[in-house]
Amino acid sequence: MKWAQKLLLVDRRIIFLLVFLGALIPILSPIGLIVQVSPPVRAIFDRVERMQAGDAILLSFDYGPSDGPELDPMANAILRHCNKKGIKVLGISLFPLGGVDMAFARMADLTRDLGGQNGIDWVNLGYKDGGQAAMKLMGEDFTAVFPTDADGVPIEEIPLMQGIRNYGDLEMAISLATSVLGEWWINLVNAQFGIDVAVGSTAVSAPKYYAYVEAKQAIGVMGGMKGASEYEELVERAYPDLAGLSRTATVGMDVQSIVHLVIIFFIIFGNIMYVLTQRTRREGI
Amino acid sequence: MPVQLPGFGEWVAAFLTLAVFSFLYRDNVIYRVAESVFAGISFGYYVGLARINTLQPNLFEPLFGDFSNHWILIFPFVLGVMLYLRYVPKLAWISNWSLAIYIGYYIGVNLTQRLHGEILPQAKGTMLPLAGEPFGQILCNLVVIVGVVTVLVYFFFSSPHRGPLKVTAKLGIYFLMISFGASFGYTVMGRISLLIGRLTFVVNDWARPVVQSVIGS
Amino acid sequence: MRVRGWLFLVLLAVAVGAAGGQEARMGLTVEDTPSDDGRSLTVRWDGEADSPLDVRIERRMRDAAEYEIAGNARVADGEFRDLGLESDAAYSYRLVIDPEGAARTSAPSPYVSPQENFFRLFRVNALVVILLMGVLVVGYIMAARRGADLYIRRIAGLDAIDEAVGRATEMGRKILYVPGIISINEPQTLASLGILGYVAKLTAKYGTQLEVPNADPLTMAAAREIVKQSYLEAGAPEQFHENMVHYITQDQFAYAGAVNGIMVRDKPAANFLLGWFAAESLLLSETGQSINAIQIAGTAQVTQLPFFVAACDYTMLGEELFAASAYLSKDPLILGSIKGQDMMKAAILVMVVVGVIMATAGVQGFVDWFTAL
Amino acid sequence: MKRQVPILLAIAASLYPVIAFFFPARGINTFNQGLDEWMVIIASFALLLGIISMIQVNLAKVRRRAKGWIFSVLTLLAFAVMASFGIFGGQGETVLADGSTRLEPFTWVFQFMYSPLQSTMFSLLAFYVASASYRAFRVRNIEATLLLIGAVIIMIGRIPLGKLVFPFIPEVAEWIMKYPNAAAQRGVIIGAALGAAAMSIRVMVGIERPYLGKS
Repeated sequence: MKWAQKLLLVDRRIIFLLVFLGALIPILSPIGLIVQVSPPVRAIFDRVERMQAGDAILLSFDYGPSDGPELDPMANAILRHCNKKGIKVLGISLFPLGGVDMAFARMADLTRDLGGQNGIDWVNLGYKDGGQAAMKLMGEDFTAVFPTDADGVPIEEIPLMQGIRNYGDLEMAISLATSVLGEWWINLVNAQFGIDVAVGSTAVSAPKYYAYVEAKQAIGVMGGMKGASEYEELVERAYPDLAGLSRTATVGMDVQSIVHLVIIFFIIFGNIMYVLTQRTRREGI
Repeated sequence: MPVQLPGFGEWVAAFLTLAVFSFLYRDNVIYRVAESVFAGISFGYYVGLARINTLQPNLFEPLFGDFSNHWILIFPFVLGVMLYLRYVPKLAWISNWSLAIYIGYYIGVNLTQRLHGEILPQAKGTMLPLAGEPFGQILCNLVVIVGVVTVLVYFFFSSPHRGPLKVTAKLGIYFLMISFGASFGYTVMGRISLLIGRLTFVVNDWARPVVQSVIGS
Repeated sequence: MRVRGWLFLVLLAVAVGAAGGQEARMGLTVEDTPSDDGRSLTVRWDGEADSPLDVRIERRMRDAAEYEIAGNARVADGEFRDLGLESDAAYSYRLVIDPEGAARTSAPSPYVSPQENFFRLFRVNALVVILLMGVLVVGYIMAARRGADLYIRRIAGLDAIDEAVGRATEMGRKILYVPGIISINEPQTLASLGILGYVAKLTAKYGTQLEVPNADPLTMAAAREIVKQSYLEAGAPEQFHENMVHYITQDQFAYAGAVNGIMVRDKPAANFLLGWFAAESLLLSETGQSINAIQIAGTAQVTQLPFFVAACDYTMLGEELFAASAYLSKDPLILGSIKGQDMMKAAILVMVVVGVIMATAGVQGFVDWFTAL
Repeated sequence: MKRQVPILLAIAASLYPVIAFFFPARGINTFNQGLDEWMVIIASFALLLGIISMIQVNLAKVRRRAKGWIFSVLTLLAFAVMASFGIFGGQGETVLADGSTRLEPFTWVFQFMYSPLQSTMFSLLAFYVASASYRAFRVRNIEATLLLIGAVIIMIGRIPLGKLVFPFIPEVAEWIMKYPNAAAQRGVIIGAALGAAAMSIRVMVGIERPYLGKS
């Protein structure tokens, strides 16, 4: 079966083309499929839901623009959720490549959509080098790491920061993380300071975080755009008045469904061709 | 509604996006332009980032603004500058001093972080009971215990994989393969999300307005 | 005046006590937090487990005029740790239950000063593990120094290195070696540099071209030194140029873009992708696949392993990277440390098995010891 | 002096955080906190250490008129422009006299050049993931078959369509993630942590000296 062998060596560019079309078509005209919520995402939602107005959390923007499509929707969903509950959000970033800009953009969205105020409902403390050193230091004193917020306003003059000195004054820390930073929040900050940690990770890292969640080192994990769409779903179920706002992650799930099908088709196709060629080879011998 | 053409920024962004995508077809000059510009801008960004976010507020402002209270910051300043002496062949050995402190510190932090923050809790997470719970849960616990133990046995280098060790290590490899497959499948999704992000930009922020203004709707 | 003031206070206390009944103190106690640096106190109260109410904890330093907010908790928590205090000062606390609603305030606690402690008792588990690991690793290093014969099994994929270099030599094409994308304080980078030394010796021996693009300046400096040394030892110093080992940029994607460019333009016969990788793992290995290069990969980044496994011919999984480097280095001291690490792994396996038995027998104490915080 | 001092410094610097980890005494802790603050600053300098290498490498190419040297000119130019925006300008938006806002040049380049380049390079992975899975997931042997099964179940389980076709599949996918996957990941995490810890100890006792330019 020569033809099977030939088909097996399909030019990668044909696969590229089909993936491209599979992604493009749902963007041009969305389908609208339903989302199923998984336990590790619900755990994070429930933890936030249990907090009270006036509590504060730390939201670390540990990602750059390239991971935006996966992690931006999580930031939006969490910020809206906190805003609805009156929870204060301290935004920081420990990821050099654009983390601070991601934080600015998401908080600007919050102000535009729900009227959250800088310095009262949220604050963006900005980016800092040093990774673990900065994380350890925040366990003692935020002002030592961030003498000012990202706009240069001294911490003492920010209303939100009154009464917040270190991790002990926060309810939890959520890291929206690419790379190794999310792990450090778990194995350094949670391990040494005991604050609850949850991670919104890119899909590629999520399988690893399951090991941490199962060992109870983290409350939960949101994996990629799917995780984000689940959180969007939960927030909207609990607060129907948010329904008008954009749900980027949920829209993205359409595209993923189609492209997944394209890839699964190729895997099945490849295996059929492979089995056919193997059989001819065996018969040939 | 009057159609607004995309701004200059959107044109630049769309051009660069398509330039990188063109690599999928094959290498070409436009891709090389994008590649070279990318290398330059990325480093320039680091420079600005370090200056604006760390060096300015954590070093220069306290040190030069309020010297008497922050004179101690001279030390990290000097240590930081010393790193660059490695480019002066005669003085390169001095740069090793600050490098030694820098690397040493992170090595020390890593040691406690790995042993205390990873090995202890992960080992604990595997100590699951095999009795006193519903049968289904016990089976799940058993899967976790067997998985962790066999994978660790696979990573045992002190004796050759023979006999029972070989069987155990083989089982470890099977666990790894299921996990790798699962991770791969999980990741496909994430990678598509990235593509969605780019295509949404090209379609909605650039192509759609351009097409609409050409058609004149 | 003084006496009358006292009388008044006593009367007031009696009155408040009578009015508030048992609620007045709410079981409020304040103690020094054990095992700390003397800057925190632990506040406890009767935590009714099913109480939905909030509690605001307020503190007053001795001689201070007013109470300030120390923090918020839930009544059900029963405990609050107040951090960041001054260790010489004395503090008194009071509780405000349901601060947004009825706002019942407790009687203040006596004054307590935080004490500085010598050792963090709750980290004794980490101390045991670090000491055990240290003893094992240093012990085996010393054994190696005395000349003990330490066996390490051969890692699959090592034979492939010689094969890959051989193929490149036959084809007259170059070898591309990527030592990961981060600096030399990462163990995986060091492991990769060890293997680079071996590869460079082979290329020097056969006169094959070698290119090592770098994303980190310190890694580049170390890599250059190692390649130079290898060429010297192989007796071919004239073949070494500084440009074999060069720098591109720190940014992972800009770096991946440039290395992909090198791959499609120069078509190396073999790619080595060893060290710490993030998302560029598949960008590099798929491009390498498309030019039909032999690819040997290895990383301990578990998230990137699936891609290397899918797109490369040989992959060193996790710890195998470290072991392979030690194996090739033939440095007895490093081999010794790998051996010590292996023994630690055996110790952990034993602990896990004992832990499972204990957990099954219902002895939770042993298991809990591992993360006493 | 050239060898001993750095070795001693590295040993001291690596022991200090470990000591502070166990002993809470204020003297130790305060200095440790100081050390953390220093490291934030030194890390910033280290981040930029590559600049000189990058300029050297590209200048050398231009000087030699090596193949493709014009692209090196482009790289240097892009670097110079972006770096000067970063050194002399600010970040975010500035408010103009008439109340409207304008992006700082640094942020403009970030938003319209750097960010699309980075994201697009990253998004190439969507294509590569497809072609790699087409090639790798074959029923060649038990290992490859397990890889295939894991991948396909998770891929179907993670999309909304999957539940419509096989109602139980999201639960199966979640089970795989929670048990066999977490177990294998844990094995690798423990192994890698041991590797890193052993390496730390080698540096602490001074057999491994990455700071001396060789491993």
